Amino acid sequence: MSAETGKRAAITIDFKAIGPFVALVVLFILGTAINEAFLSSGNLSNIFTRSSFIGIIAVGATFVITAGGIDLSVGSMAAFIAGAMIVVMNGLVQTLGTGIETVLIGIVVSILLGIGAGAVNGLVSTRGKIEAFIVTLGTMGLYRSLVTYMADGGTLSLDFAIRGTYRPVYYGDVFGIPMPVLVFLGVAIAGYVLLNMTPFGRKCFAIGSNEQVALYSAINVDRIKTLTYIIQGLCVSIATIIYVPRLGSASSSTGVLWELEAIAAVIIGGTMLKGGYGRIWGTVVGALMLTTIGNILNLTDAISNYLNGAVQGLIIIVAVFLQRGDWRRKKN
Amino acid sequence: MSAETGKRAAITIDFKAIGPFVALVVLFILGTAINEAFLSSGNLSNIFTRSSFIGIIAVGATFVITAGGIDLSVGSMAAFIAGAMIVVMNGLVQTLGTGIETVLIGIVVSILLGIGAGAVNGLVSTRGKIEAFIVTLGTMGLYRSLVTYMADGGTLSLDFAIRGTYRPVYYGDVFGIPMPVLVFLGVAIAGYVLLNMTPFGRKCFAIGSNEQVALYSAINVDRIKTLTYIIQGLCVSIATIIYVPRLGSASSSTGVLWELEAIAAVIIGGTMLKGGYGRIWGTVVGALMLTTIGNILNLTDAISNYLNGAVQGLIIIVAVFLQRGDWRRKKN
Amino acid sequence: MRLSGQGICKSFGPAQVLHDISIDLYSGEVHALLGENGAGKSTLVKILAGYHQPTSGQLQLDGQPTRFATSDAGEKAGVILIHQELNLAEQLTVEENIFLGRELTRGWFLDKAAMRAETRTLLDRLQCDISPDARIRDLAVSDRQMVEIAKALSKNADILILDEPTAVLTGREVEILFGLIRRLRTQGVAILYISHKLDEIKAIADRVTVLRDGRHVATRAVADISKDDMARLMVGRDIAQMFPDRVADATTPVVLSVRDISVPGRVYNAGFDLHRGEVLGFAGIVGAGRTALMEAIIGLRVRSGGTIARNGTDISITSLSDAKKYGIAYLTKDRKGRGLLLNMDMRPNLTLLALEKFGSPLIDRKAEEAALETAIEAFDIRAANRKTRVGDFSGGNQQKLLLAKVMETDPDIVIIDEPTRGIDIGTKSQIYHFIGDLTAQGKSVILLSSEMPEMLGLSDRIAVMAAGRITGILSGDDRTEHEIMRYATGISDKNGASPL
Amino acid sequence: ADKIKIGVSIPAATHGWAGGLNWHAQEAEKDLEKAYPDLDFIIVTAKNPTEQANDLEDLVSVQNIDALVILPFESDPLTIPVQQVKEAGKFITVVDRGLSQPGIEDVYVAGNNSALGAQAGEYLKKRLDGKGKIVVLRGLPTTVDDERVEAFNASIKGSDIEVLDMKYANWNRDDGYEVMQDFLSRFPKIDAVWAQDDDIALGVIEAIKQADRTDEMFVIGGGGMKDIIKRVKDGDKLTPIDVLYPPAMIATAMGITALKFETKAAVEGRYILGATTVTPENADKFYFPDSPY
Ligand SMILES: Nc1ncnc2c1ncn2[C@@H]1O[C@H](COP(=O)(O)OP(=O)(O)OP(=O)(O)O)[C@@H](O)[C@H]1O
Ligand SMILES: Nc1ncnc2c1ncn2[C@@H]1O[C@H](COP(=O)(O)OP(=O)(O)OP(=O)(O)O)[C@@H](O)[C@H]1O
Ligand SMILES: [Mg+2]
Ligand SMILES: [Mg+2]
Repeated sequence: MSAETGKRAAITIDFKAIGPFVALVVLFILGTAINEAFLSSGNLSNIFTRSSFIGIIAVGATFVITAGGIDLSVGSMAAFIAGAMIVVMNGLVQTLGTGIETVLIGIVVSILLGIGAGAVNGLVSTRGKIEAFIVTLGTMGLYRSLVTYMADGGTLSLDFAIRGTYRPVYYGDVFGIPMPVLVFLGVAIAGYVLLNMTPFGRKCFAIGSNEQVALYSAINVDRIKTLTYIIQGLCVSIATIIYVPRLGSASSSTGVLWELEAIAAVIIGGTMLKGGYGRIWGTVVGALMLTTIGNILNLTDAISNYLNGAVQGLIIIVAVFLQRGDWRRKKN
Repeated sequence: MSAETGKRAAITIDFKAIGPFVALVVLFILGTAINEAFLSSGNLSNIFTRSSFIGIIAVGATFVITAGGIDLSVGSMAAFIAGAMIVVMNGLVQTLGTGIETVLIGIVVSILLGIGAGAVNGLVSTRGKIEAFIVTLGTMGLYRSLVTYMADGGTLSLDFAIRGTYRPVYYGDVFGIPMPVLVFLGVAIAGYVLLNMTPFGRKCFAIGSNEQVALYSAINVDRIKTLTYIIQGLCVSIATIIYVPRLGSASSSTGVLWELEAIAAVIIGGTMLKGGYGRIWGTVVGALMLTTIGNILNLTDAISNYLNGAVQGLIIIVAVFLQRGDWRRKKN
Repeated sequence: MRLSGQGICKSFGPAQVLHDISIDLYSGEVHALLGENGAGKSTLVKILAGYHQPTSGQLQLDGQPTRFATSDAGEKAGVILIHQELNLAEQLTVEENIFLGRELTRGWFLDKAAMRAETRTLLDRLQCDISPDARIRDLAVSDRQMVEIAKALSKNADILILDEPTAVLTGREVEILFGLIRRLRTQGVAILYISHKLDEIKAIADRVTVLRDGRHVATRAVADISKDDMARLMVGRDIAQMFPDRVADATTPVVLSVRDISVPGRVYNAGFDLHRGEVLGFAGIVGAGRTALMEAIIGLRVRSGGTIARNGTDISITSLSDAKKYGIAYLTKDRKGRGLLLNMDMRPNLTLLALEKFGSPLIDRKAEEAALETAIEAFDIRAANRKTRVGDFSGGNQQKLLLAKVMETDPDIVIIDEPTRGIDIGTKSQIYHFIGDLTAQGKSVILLSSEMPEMLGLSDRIAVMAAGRITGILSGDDRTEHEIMRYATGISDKNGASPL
Repeated sequence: ADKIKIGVSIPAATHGWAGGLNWHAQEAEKDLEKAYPDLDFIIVTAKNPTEQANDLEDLVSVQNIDALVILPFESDPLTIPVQQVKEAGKFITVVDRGLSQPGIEDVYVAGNNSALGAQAGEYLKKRLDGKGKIVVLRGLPTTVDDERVEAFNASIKGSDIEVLDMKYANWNRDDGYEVMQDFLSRFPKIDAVWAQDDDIALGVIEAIKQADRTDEMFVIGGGGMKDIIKRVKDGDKLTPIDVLYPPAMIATAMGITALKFETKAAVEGRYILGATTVTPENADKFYFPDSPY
């Protein structure tokens, strides 16, 4: 069996790398076939903009998963950070006014909270030697409770006075490219560089692939792992920064199940759930695929709404199957 | 550091084995301290009965996870099976009447569906060589859609005529032990025997520990893995059989997040998420712990309901930390 | 003739590693297979046992053409292979591994008592006292190898193939194994034996086949061929001198001074001095605590008490990166579990320990490639392809890559644990000379080895450990096998009371 | 003396309306406990019907309540569990969603989901003169959503109002926004949106604004969230009306239940809260700026 793999390594690897792109193209063709409006620039811009949230979070998740961890708390963390940002900015409107400073302080708060929340996940799991699954399941409940508590069970709304100032962060564009897409691109490129071109990224691969070897290679395993959770937290905070100006609110229903979507994007993109191998571009495509599937389902009424979930599930399975390229073997 | 493990193997392993029990006892003491009624036989019976659902499902999950897999679809699968059972039994009431036969046929349908759904998960992931995470994420959407579809977006309700016949399966007891608890105990014992005392169980361990070695030991890896998913399906169907008479209905919100609870019970119990090591008794205790935490939160209204999730999360982390026994090291 | 391969060829992708090889195994004969690292020995035996399919050529069993579609088919036909690479499930116990896939049952249930008893018997036959309930991951490598052998024994082989079984075994264990092989030979089992140790081949084999670069070079009766001839056939040239000429100079300054270090349960109050340009050997029976001591020194293991001084000043080392900072590097003896990332190719493995050298903030790929080029050259690493996973390398080439990895940090003090495990004789000599060159450059080497010749041939002084204590440090003419054994077994102890 | 314990079981604050419900329940607890010192309200929240059934058991077995106020997650699955509380001899007040079997509850404070759908439909018909193209955003696939949509469909039946498509937006703002974005890409002409819920409506409004099509259509939500009421009050053309479905009904129910123990009067029967249409004229009455909903 390994012989087989060895033998066709050259071809298979190439195909594996472009696999997700192929699957995405197939989805785009499907979308166009279902409704011409799919290819309208407005719709495409929607798809890319929407993918940004999950995409940015998933870039962070790629680090965590590559280094052999998992983070279930990202959705709650996003809700919590969004809530805290709103509270802080609403407070500042009174004193600082509705200028750019208020927004900037909000952003700084968001980043600090993201880093802090990530550090909590990382430190508790590494120092406490508790499975990341359990720790982040716990903090998932924790962060969500905190936002519910802050919002008194309801919704925290950004002061309308400040919305105008903050609005361009989501609704603005540069040369016609929406801001969120630009940020997503920036995060993806930064993530790519960090994961593939720096010692840090190399160490993530090493830890995910064999912790003992990493330890014997003078890698501070706990530190690197904690850093991956901090990067995850930072990514969540960036995603939140572009999320808040969109609807200007946060509640206990914000970000529900984002963790599942983020992890799914990562895995669809070809990163291994067991760690040791990660691929940022795959993750980006994975996030785009998930959004596109949702979009396509909204563009047709051929399918009973009740069956959306089924179609979504089947498309994900088939897309991943196609991109793995294993079906090509059968031919020989 | 590894020497530490080697050296103190005897003590550590013992502590690890009793760890979950210790954590459970601590929880019980906490419960009693908060409210004396905690120890009332009614309350204890409630806790045990409730743990049965998740517990039975988690026993199945122990097999899947031990063999290195994961099943995210169990919650939806439960909803789907419950829905199908209800539809079948309601139909039969017309022809067969409200006798025991109708219930029996419902149960048979449930078991067949459970086995079938498990087989789908297992076969698609092994034959299709697709990560179990993706496959079961897909079928999670699929099964949930199916129940929504069957219920036409609403709720499927068991015919009140048949409820009386079916009722004892949940509400009945033998020598004062509620039926669900008996069934749970039966499933746990069967699971324990299967996992620890048969060649099949040993193969699960081997596959989770090192698939290559298992393959070289003439183990049919795909078959064993598929079987673990089938066992998982069977467990879901058993849990559903005792669930249906309780609430007598199924809708698209039935069983939401049960997968997370089941996996959490398994991991809390000491089974390794990466596979290769599983412990049925740990899983049973894990399920009991999760239920007990929920129950304790209902014992007092000192804590804002909004913070339930936070308290729950913290207790889970602390309980797992305590039971791991790593804190004992610090002493030396 | 029991089993034979006729005209076997094998390619992995574009790389052909076996060219038209034929080999015959007879009942009651021990046939040795010899060749450099990467010559294709392991690949050939994997084909004979059904783990790989030949690209062309065929197998014959008792003269009948046959095909083993899987290793299972091979085993059913009585062909049992003990892998060079340990092939055990780490989280399972000894007993579970031995009976994996063919558990004894009573009815539907496992017959644990029977399996445990059987395991005990098997281990006893190997005079191995590990517990059937021990988990593999808690065992030392040599014990794991004994489990591997026990597992093969339990399968009642007609044709037994052993791929470098002695690379990780101690002298005593080798003796036990040889006794066993001789007994099996008289029982009519056909045995194929791979080793880089020519003494062993002389001692145990009847015939020897030599491979070079995937080609059959010769098959001879062992009685008719000298060790030198074997080495020559294998390497294709004369091996000039095994060990480098070195002049010990005991007056150089002390670069590392260790005092009073203990590791709870494994090492007690160990201390020694290491001089500049010196090779300090550490001898002892496996499990004596040499590895534990070194791991404690370099910060990989919690130690209690003691001091470490570098060039006369006390230093504190709490992690491997501290050790690295002080110019100390360590080469582990567990190359698969702790040395190399098996699922990756050579480049990331080579540079992992010295990553900061290859650029910051970004890794300089060109520099990495250049380093790889140099390392391949310097350590004679032979891989079919740059992109081959390290896990698919031949064992010896893995070892060379590991050595190259450690040397990337350019250390002043190198602690080398079993450096030539699985290395062919030609390369061994290269490594010895390499160590010689290091000391000539003023670097110091601590050599942990279970191979007596290399211990004696390389070390200036030899520290001997027994049961966690350094029982003596031998220098000059005291460095004899006999003396080492006296200290290693605890008969002599210069450093105080008997440890026992 | 021991206090009289009244258990209150409601869905957890997982979306806007339920958040309002929680807030009102807690406010009512404070007020009523102050007004009647011998009463102790115990509020428990559940994330799904199973959990709610568990809560009921706990209220009986460990809290030993005297009365239960419940807003069932769903009618069918909670019928038997509530019946058991009843059999344990407790006073039962059911809020909003009726149980599947009659005669279990002592008091029924009914919301009226059908009315919510019907009123929205009636308004649409009138406003659009009986013809036009609309889109509908539904909640989650549950009975509540079903009842609303069925009544809505019934009320526009026979008119020339064409429902272009209906999609689930899960009573969630983000989903409302995304689904509406896709409706907007798909349909060049939309006259009105029935969002059914104010959370969804807020997402829909942002999507319409982004597409710059605010003059083309209007949006009808439901529930009575303060943000929407404010817009109605301010005469926003996008949100001409809102249909009330006040989460404060839990407070009403708690109050009625308290009376059972505080007065000698017989407290029982059905209290039906209609779905009021909020217009710019009457919006003031329904605007609570301090409520989180
Ligand atoms: N699965 C594989 N894929 C690609 N190349 C392989 C694979 N297995 C072995 N090779 C290559 O085949 C060659 C022969 O390897 P083999 O393991 O047979 O050598 P060997 O003679 O056993 O060496 P050693 O003495 O070091 O164990 C090596 O170059 C190795 O890299
Ligand atoms: N029982 C054990 N439990 C855990 N780890 C072990 C055990 N035995 C060995 N090891 C690990 O394997 C490595 C080498 O073990 P080994 O027993 O060979 O070392 P040692 O006791 O120092 O003996 P030696 O003198 O042969 O080096 C060590 O790093 C140690 O951590
Ligand atoms: Mg080899
Ligand atoms: Mg109270």
